[in-house]
Amino acid sequence: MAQITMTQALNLAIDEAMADDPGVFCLGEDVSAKQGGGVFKVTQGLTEKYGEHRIRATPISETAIIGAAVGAALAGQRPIAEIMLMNFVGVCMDQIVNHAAKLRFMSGGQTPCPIVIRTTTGVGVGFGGQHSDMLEAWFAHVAGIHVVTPSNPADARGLMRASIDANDPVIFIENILCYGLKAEDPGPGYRVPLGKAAIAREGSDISIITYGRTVMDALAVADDLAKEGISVEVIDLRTIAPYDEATVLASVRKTGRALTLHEAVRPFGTGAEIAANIQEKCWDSLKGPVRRIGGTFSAVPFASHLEQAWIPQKSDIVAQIKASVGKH
Amino acid sequence: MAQITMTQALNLAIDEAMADDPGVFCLGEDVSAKQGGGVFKVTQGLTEKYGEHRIRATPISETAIIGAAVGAALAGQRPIAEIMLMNFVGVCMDQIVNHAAKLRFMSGGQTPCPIVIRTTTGVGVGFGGQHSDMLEAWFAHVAGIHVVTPSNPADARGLMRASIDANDPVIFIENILCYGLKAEDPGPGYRVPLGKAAIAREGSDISIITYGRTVMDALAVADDLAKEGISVEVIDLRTIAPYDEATVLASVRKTGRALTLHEAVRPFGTGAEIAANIQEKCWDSLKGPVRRIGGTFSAVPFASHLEQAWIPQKSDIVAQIKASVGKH
Amino acid sequence: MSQIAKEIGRDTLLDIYTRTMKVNRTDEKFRELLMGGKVAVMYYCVRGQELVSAAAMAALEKDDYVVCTYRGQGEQTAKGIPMEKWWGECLGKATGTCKGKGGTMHITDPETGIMVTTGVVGSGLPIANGLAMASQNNGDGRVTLVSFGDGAANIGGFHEAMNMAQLYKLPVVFLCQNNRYGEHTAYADHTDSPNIATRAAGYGMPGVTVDGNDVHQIYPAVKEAVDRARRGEGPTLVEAMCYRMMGHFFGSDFSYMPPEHIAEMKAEDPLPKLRKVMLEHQFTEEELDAIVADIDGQINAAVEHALAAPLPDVGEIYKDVLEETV
Amino acid sequence: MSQIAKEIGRDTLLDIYTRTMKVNRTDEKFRELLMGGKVAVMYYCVRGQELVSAAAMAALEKDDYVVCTYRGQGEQTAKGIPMEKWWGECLGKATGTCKGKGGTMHITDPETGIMVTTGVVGSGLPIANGLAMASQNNGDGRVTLVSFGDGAANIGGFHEAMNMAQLYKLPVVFLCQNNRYGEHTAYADHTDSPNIATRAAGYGMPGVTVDGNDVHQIYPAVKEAVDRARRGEGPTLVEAMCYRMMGHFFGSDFSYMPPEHIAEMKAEDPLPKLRKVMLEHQFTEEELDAIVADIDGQINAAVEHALAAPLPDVGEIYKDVLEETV
Ligand SMILES: Cc1ncc(C[n+]2csc(CCOP(=O)(O)OP(=O)(O)O)c2C)c(N)n1
Ligand SMILES: Cc1ncc(C[n+]2csc(CCOP(=O)(O)OP(=O)(O)O)c2C)c(N)n1
Ligand SMILES: [Mg+2]
Ligand SMILES: [Mg+2]
Repeated sequence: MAQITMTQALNLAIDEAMADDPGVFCLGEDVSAKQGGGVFKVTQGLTEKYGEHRIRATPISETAIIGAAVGAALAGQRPIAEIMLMNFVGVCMDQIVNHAAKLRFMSGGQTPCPIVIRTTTGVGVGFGGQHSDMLEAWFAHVAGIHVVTPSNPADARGLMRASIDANDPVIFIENILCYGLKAEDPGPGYRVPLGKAAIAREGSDISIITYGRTVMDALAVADDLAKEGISVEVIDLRTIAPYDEATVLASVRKTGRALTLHEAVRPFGTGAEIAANIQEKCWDSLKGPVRRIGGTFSAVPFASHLEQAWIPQKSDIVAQIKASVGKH
Repeated sequence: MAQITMTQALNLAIDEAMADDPGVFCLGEDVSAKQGGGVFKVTQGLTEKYGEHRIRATPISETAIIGAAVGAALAGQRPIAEIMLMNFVGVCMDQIVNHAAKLRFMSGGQTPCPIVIRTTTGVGVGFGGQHSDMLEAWFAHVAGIHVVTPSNPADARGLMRASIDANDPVIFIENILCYGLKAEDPGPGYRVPLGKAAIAREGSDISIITYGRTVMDALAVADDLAKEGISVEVIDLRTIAPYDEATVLASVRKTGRALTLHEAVRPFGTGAEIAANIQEKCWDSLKGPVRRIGGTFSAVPFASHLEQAWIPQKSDIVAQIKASVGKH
Repeated sequence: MSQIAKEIGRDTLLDIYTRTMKVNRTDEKFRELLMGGKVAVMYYCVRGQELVSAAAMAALEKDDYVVCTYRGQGEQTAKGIPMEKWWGECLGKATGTCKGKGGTMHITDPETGIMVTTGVVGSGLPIANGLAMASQNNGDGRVTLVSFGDGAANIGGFHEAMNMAQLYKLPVVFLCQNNRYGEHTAYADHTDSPNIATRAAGYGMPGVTVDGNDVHQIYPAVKEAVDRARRGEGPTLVEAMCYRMMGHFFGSDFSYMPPEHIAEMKAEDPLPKLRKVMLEHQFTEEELDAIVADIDGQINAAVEHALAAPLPDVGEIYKDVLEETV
Repeated sequence: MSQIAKEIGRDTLLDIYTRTMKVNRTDEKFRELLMGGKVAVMYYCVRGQELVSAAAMAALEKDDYVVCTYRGQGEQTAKGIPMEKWWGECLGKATGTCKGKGGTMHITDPETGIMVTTGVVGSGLPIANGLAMASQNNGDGRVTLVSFGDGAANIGGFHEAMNMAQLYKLPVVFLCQNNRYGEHTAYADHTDSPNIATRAAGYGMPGVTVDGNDVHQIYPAVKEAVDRARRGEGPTLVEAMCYRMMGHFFGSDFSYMPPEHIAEMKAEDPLPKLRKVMLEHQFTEEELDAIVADIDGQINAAVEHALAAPLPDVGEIYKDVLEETV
């Protein structure tokens, strides 16, 4: 099987969906051929195949972008809207939260709003305070929307396809640092159902619940700790919200210990919900409190060594696991 | 001492701050005398005293409102900006989160941003899906901003004054249903420090951690349960973030049981952070899992009985407490 | 009578008159119910703006899309939402367009093309573009009309939507109902713009300001904008000057409206003006009254139906959040 | 030479020339460092736009406020941020304006009036209004200038800020650097507006489009706008036509820029044009070269200083989040 990058995986999923359904179209800044197919090249080559009406390069107008996606969805189409970097949702939260997420409910079910909002972000690229935030917790707190993020190319392909299929809005978060990852192409038609986590690695001493880029960190730490006789189970949520509670709870009931891990800042982050839910539902199985790791509670700093220090550290993951399993 | 409503309490605090400091000014839709002093009358009478430059009625332009507040704060003033209803932060999150909250950090401490963003919301008024949300969790997840909400007139006066004093941005949430509450006026110069919770009622069996309108529900339930021999401690956070961890943890260490309660939807709500933190820090004192109550995970419905059913129910608070303390 | 006037045929005039009175009688009925305490819900009166909505809806085809605001009763009833469903929704009943979950500020009825009613000022314009974009993409020939207020013209979404619509030549009509107030704020206190239509030029879009109380101005202006959109020539901004003759919502204070302004409004009331036009066009008093009587009958029946209708099941708060995949 | 030209005195010309070359030499130096791999940070080149920034900063007083964007090197250095601090920040050092925490996209230096450098397109305009509002409130006589791109003119914040500034007659100057591109998107692909300045009329504000490569057009236009603002007559939108002669940021692809466009840009390069003007005003080649040599010396020293400067302490990630109240 061919190897593909995450960028290619996303491109293939979108291409396939556009070929299958004439109602699927893309819009966003710089997405068309004239601009080189998007600043991260995810939509490269699609204008040539599907024309400028289906790959619409937009002005810098995020409210108009999401609004247009919402309207087109109400009329039965399946728009894929791009918000170039996640922080820019700040200018269009109204369209996403008050409209896309609520129109099915407020209309009594008459107007579902099947849109995919692709966006990218990530700490470690040197983009500084206004271009690096992980804001998934905001959307997870909103009813009526799925929050999805892939950690690898195969999932990227499968989750994107499933997100386009979905009959509700999806926030699809791509981590800039994952675009270049390479892995085997799962092939045409591949889908990863929304709301299903993956057990990225089985283990018996503790469950790490994570998603996106930090899945790699968790796996690396699990490898290292295996040598020390600590068996770490790594759960890649893939869908952050509504998340796969069954898989998470089953894992924790098995291991008796849990650690949540994400790049987003820790306070009031998604790890809080997962930890709160685990302690409530797995109280009797837990051997100790659920622990949480997240980014530093500040804006992302510019200087490279500060930015690196800001990110959740592998050494901290190791320390938390050891503290939890009682081996220091 | 005179009785005042929460509306009057807020008005008095603002009036006092404006009298003391010529740099304090208000801006927002309909806030000036020409419009009757705000749709909820909080700024009534102030234009007459301080003039139209210090009580600026604005166009319907929330981004421009918050942006203007940010700029004025950078120039050394202390703006109080009003976002008429909390859902409308959806159009101006960028100014609040990417700018107001970050400019101190990103400038290396050179430009603090002392603004108060007043906003109101609340379920139970019949305003429907786009005018009733409690979105405090979004702001609590952002570094560089205080999130404050009063549950009664005295705190409203004291918290507002302290918020205007603060050298950082504050989101000040007023619950529509609390405007009419009456209580003794704490008098001029009264301040309630940010970051300090109140023990609204002492108890020994369980701690309810709550804020805003649901403090009243918690107190009512505590009254009822006292008759059944269950002693409930009610903590009114007052500052939702960064919150008074010391008071919360001390209470739970004493009671051994905790319940978080808020009107905002439960998943990924502020109760999750508090619950996650409690189980981590009070593991050995806890007699059972921390429980959480929040609004229904949907948009707020219109029909009055649906809206009432959507809100956290007192019967549910009672049931959760009884389940927790083991008395059914 | 103006030049354009001759172009409105009798059938169209009758259509506009009927729709106008439907809007007006619905408004009167709603206020009567609220005043009598029979009903206690938020309602945004449309007294003074009936003709604008009616003429605009008359200029559309049945399949065309509409996006409106909390003050959307005019568009909603004039476009043709069945009255029972409309009243049902406003009264929070299971028989409402949205099963009582949307309410007065959020009426949706795709069957009659009322696609979104938004409560967030200015949020309808970007969504209207999307509906129009779908039509442009799939060639269905539909036009989308979005109605909004003068106050909404100051919010970012207005600007972004106008620019995008013109860039793509979307089949959309932007109808600004300039009723001189945004909530409690008078026009001159929210902008220095000479008028809203002037802004269109900044996007390369045609813009026109017309008297929304004069059927001979408002109907042809919207009709031409709709036709232009349908011909694929792109969007138009139509600004209809009118008056909000009541407070912002039913029961709200309107002491901030100066008496001169109220006098000015009364002199320009669209209803007597329209009646005069109808009489000039050889409609009789009797015919016109009969139309109103018929509408009143329909409204009364619909209100009765809605009042008697069942409440939505409490379980509805858990439904329609995400697709139920069973 | 145009009429206006006579109004620019020799001192002012010299000032503008010096600022222009400071911007240009800083840009060249940055590219040299990046090209050589000595430094690896995001940098948004300003080649082609030097004169616009320099002339605008020359039109301001020292105490005036400036708000700019990630592509703000021109405003920042021309306004007078000490070079060591500027380079220190860009290189992420403790000696930088923001202790290395802001970086190239977020330079703040209140001492020289650089109040905010934003990375979010269009977000600077509303903030500029606030600075100007403070000046209006406290009567300090300052003017605020905000610089932004053509692409930024399509975002909601632009619109809201323009309307509010005019409504309150704020002492603010909106400087649109129309460099024909927003990231990879050419002007004609992001708007149908004939030009950006046209939009001012929709707010009742004066707006003017000038050649940003011609000192005789750009300087008087900004100067008049600044003077007007200082006189309390309100805001002006000045659109400076110019070219972004490099990709969006250093190292980014610019294959989407057509060759005709590149040829057109080269013919309009502001630097040879300005040099010609200087020579016409009896400045000698030697004088002009000496200025550049002096600037180069300063820049080299500043770069050396910054390269040798210490990194910020890792503990900085916990500082300046909220006021430390000990
Ligand atoms: C973004 C936003 N800001 C504020 C409000 C509160 N609000 C509701 S209606 C209204 C006035 C709108 O005026 P206009 O657009 O002229 O419409 P009209 O009510 O006159 O029909 C305001 C400020 C809102 N709903 N949305
Ligand atoms: C709200 C927002 N959307 C998108 C971006 C990504 N982005 C950064 S610069 C840029 C182009 C801006 O173009 P223009 O305003 O013309 O300024 P220029 O870069 O040409 O100076 C874009 C789209 C952003 N920073 N902010
Ligand atoms: Mg209005
Ligand atoms: Mg540009």
